[in-house]
Amino acid sequence: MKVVTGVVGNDIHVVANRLIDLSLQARGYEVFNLGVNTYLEEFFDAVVETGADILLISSLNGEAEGWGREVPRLKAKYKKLDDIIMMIGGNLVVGTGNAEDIIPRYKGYGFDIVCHQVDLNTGLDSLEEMLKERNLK
Amino acid sequence: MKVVTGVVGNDIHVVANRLIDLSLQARGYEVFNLGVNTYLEEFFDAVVETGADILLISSLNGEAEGWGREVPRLKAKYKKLDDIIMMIGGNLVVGTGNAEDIIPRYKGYGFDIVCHQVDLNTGLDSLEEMLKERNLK
Amino acid sequence: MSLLQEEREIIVNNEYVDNFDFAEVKEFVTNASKDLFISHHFKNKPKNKMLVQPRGGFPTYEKQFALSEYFVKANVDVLPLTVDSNTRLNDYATAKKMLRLSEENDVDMLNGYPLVNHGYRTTRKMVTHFNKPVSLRHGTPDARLLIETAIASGIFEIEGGPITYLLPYSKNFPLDKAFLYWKYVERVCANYSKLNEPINRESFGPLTATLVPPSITIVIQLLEMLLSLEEGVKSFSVSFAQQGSMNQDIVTGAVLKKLAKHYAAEINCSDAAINLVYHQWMGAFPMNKDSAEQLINIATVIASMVSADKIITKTREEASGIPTKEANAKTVANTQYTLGILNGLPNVVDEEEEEILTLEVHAIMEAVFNDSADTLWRKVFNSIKNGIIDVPFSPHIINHNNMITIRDAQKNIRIIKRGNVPIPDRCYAYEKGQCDLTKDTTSIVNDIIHDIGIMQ
Amino acid sequence: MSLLQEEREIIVNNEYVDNFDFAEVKEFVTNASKDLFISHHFKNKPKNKMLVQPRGGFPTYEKQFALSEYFVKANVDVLPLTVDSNTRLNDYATAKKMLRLSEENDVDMLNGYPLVNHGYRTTRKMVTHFNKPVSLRHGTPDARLLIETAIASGIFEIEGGPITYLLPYSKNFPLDKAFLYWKYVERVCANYSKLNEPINRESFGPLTATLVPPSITIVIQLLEMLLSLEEGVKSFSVSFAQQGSMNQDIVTGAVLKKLAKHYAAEINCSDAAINLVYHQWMGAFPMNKDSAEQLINIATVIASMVSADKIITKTREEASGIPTKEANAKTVANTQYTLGILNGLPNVVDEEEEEILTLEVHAIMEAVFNDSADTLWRKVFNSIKNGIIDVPFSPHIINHNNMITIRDAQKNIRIIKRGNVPIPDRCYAYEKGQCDLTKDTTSIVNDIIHDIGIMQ
Ligand code: B12
Ligand code: B12
Repeated sequence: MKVVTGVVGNDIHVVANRLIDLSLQARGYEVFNLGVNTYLEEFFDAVVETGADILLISSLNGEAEGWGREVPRLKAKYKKLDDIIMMIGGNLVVGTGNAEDIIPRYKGYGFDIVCHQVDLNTGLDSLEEMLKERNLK
Repeated sequence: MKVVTGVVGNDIHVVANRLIDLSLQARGYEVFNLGVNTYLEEFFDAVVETGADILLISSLNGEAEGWGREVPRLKAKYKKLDDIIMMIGGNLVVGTGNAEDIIPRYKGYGFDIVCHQVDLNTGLDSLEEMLKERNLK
Repeated sequence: MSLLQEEREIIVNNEYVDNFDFAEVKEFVTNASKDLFISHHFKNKPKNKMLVQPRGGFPTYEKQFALSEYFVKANVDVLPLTVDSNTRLNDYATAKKMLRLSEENDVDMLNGYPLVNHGYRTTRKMVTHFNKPVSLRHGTPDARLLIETAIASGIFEIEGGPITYLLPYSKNFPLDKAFLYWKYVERVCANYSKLNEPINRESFGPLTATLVPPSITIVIQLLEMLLSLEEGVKSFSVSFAQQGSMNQDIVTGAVLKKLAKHYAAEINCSDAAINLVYHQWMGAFPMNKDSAEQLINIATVIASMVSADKIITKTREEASGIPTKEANAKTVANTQYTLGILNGLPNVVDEEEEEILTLEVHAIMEAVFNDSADTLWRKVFNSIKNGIIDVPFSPHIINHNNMITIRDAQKNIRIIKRGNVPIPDRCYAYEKGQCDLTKDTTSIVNDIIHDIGIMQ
Repeated sequence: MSLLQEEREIIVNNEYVDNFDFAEVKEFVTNASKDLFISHHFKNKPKNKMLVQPRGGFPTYEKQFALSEYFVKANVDVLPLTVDSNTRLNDYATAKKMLRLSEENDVDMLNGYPLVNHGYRTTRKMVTHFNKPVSLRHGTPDARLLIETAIASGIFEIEGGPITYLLPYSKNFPLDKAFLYWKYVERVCANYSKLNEPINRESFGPLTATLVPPSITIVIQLLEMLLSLEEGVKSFSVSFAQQGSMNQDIVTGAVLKKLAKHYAAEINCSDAAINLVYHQWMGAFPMNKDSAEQLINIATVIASMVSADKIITKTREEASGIPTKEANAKTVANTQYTLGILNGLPNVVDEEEEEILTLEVHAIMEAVFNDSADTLWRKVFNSIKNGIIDVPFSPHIINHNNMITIRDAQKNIRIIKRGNVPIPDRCYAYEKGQCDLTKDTTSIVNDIIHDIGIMQ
């Protein structure tokens, strides 16, 4: 199963990104890691190019909200992105927010799995569950 | 002007007591310091014996409440204690209390000035004020 | 019937006391869980793991139980049981009355747990329930009944001693009696120590927590240790509290550890385990609770630099009153976290300061040993009486109060008037040399007041 | 028209920028209050007083003003102005949009203060109002416009440098350009320094805050210092962040201070003032806010052991997000209190570790100087390109990422794979000798993950 991953926007926090790469590989995924400082278009382009099943976006520095709002408009421009599983995680607001407000908002932007300040492994476990539910694994 | 002072009950916190002794003397009082671990009867006996004008009791370790309740009953047994100025200070409850509750309670026990966690000098300033009000100084 | 047995019967024959079943108590101690013995933990803990012990005592059983529960959740190593100030002065009648008031009105009328009034049968339920070592903190000159009750309850660490629980804690309790009463305590501890793991005795190094110089602290620690080992105690903790200068604390810890070993060997007691305990700042605390937390945290750092085996904690509420269980548990969790992240501590040695302090201690110890009395306790008694040992700010009438100390620029406590304490001339000159003594008396008195409040 | 002037005109000719009145700016700097210059405070502060500076930036003027007000109440020494991540990457369009959203909706859509969009006329009002030195924190490879705006605003300390604000802060910004852009910054700072007190430049020692070994940190500090002094800067701060081992921090501070003096003298710049700055832990923080406070406090203790001239603080909310002004001001008050009660700090020297570290730094510096290029910046550029300088966890594509570090038992950061970095064999053997390298690769990877999270 193919995953495109990276850190969105002008965000250069790379440590989690390196660990995500390692963890996804350890779980048997084929990983296309765009690294930090990746714009939304680059993510969608990479998904189309690689034919990935999953798009896993990180955001740590608080930019997520600004980019999240762009997702619906931009995603609509791409054909064939409807079946992709979209996941976002890290620190999804500026300042302190709580998951109850954040999760529905990001689901509204088109994300299937939203992990605000959730540990990586817990997040990847819920990805596996969703894959099972959808009979993809 | 004569002051009897000391620390009430089974309380052995002596540091403030030493400083009170020094401060009262510096302010020109004649001081009879009974020290720590002094029972109520000893205080009243000393006031009678020395003909003191002021009784200044300290309590630090939280015993004050228990002893305070005994004051009205005991004081009644002594004649000629009606004109004395009674003052209590230090840490007047077990745990954390607030002055609004504490002051009226101790006034009810017969104290004229009640200083819960009030700095020594501030406390002694209010003593001087009361002395002036009562034209004793 | 042995002397000890006779004394015991008089002690327990007290209207406020449980009927003691000593056979059952012996049985209980013999079979008690090793986990209840702090001596067992000292022996088996990883080398650098410092045991964390808070302070705390509430009047009612329910509140004390709840406090312990909080501590356990916060990952405590040693549970405290702090006794109220009436019990400390054997005033069980007042303690009983205040306990009743506390139970009836849901307001605390006692500043600790009245152990004698609760009795050992009740208290043991709590101790065995948590199965953690419990340390008894009191401050009682005549602790004979208290200690019988404590050990019968499963409390296998006893703090105090005839000097450290008298000079800071009493105005006029007779000192000679205190020595005899504590001799009883040592023997009881030594006897019970034969049944299972040793009962640990701990001296109370903080004393008045007010400008006590390290030489006096160490001498008293050593003497109480000797008095205890003499009676057969096999596990003993010397202790001291944060003094205000990191370097002075490190020096004090090093000298105390070194000399404890030395003097234990002198009386052929090298087989006893000697532990080092550090108390977070015991003097006047800042009212600001955030500041209090900084102070507490720094104390933990210093304890690590000192390589203490156990640390005894304070709370952010110290200045305001008996702390809530929440505040108390919070300190435990914070201290454990801090110990976990403190790494790469340098090994600090200050040879000059160590030498001066060692000379001072040896000189005072020698003066004590040179007293003409026949037994050690009488020598110590005489030495206090004639001011060879003098504890600043002791409320006790026997104490000379002739030694005067102030802080130097580094906040080290320095002796500027030695009184009758035989501080060697060279050391005395060194101590005074660190301070500005050109000031007049009034400003020196103001400095002392300021020095008491340095952490505020 | 000089080259600098020409470049300047291109830079300020930008649709998002205030119209610059350079004559007025010159006038302003010339007559500015000495209090605004941190260089003035470094010169005149009492010897052991460490300046306390928090971090903090909010999108709107009002919130930034309120934050500064809180800091001043908490007794701050140096105010921060942290710039948002869009401005850092010169994306003023996005910054403008998000600033508008933040102003309209009362929710922060930026992680810092968009200085260029606010402009110098507005910002100067705030800076002169508080009359405290302000430090600009950004992370911008091309900071030319930003620095012009900052100095015109009265911000007389500029953090960063071509290496420290590039390798941790950018993926693919061209490194050679960064050197040239920063050369511009240095010159502007040097020029303005002639008018009044010097503008202070500060390098950003923490880098990626993730397992960077001290040798790499120090080399980069020294090189940025040299690049800055070369251009005429007269006040410079080298810096580093808490590394996880107290001893390693003390050694790092000592070697950094010693070698900064040494290399400044080598280029005849001994007249420049060199200061040492310590950052409280910059790596992954614990989520538990009480734990975070312990970590912060310990950092302050270590900063004192290191004798830093300034400390830059974190908050209890670090792991959760941009801190509130309350939390941020609380750290300042706590840090000031802690500095006040920290006394009698021992003077620690670890000769062996200092020697190893000094050898490593000299070896890397020599390799840089031996590069055949003609100017220092080109030598440094080549050295990064060929991996003589290699920063663990840099996101930048030019960085080799071949050096691997882990922590030893004392939590010192040790180099176990040197890549192209010319760590001398003897030092390399020493570093590896501290670690357990018998483990398999998977457990070493797990160790590294654990080592990143040691404070959690
Ligand atoms: C180290 C660090 C830096 C380093 C980064 C070096 C580098 N290139 O990587 C430096 C010092 C350079 C830096 C710079 C900045 N930083 Co920074 N940084 C941190 C810090 C301290 C640790 C981050 C880290 O490495 N953690 C370790 C890794 C392993 O954990 P993690 O990143 O949290 O990721 C975990 C989870 O989130 C999860 N995860 C991540 N992605 C995903 C995705 C999915 C799907 C799932 C399931 C899970 C998941 O997996 C990880 C393991 O569990 C954090 C605070 C903290 N967390 O303690 C601030 C922090 C992230 N930084 C922050 C900011 C704002 C910045 C700056 C803008 C400066 C500023 N204004 O303060 C600049 C960024 C510039 C830019 N262009 O982005 C803020 C973000 C604020 C917010 N969201 O409200 C934080 C929270 C600090 C703060 N409280 O202000 N930073
Ligand atoms: C040092 C100390 C000790 C030393 C005392 C040595 C000695 N012999 O003096 C030792 C370690 C022996 C000790 C023992 C105990 N202590 Co104690 N001790 C303290 C401590 C840390 C400092 C006290 C001090 O010296 N302060 C310096 C002096 C100068 O300040 P002060 O006493 O606060 O007095 C100031 C004011 O109150 C005022 N003041 C005092 N009296 C008066 C009177 C008037 C009229 C006025 C105007 C002002 C005034 O003047 C002073 C200067 O401003 C305090 C906590 C704190 N405050 O930080 C606890 C504290 C007072 N102790 C306390 C307790 C309970 C005990 C113990 C019972 C043990 C226990 N259960 O924890 C035993 C007491 C045994 C007994 N029989 O009393 C509690 C009291 C709790 C409460 N009220 O709720 C405190 C608050 C600690 C706590 N948070 O639990 N203690």
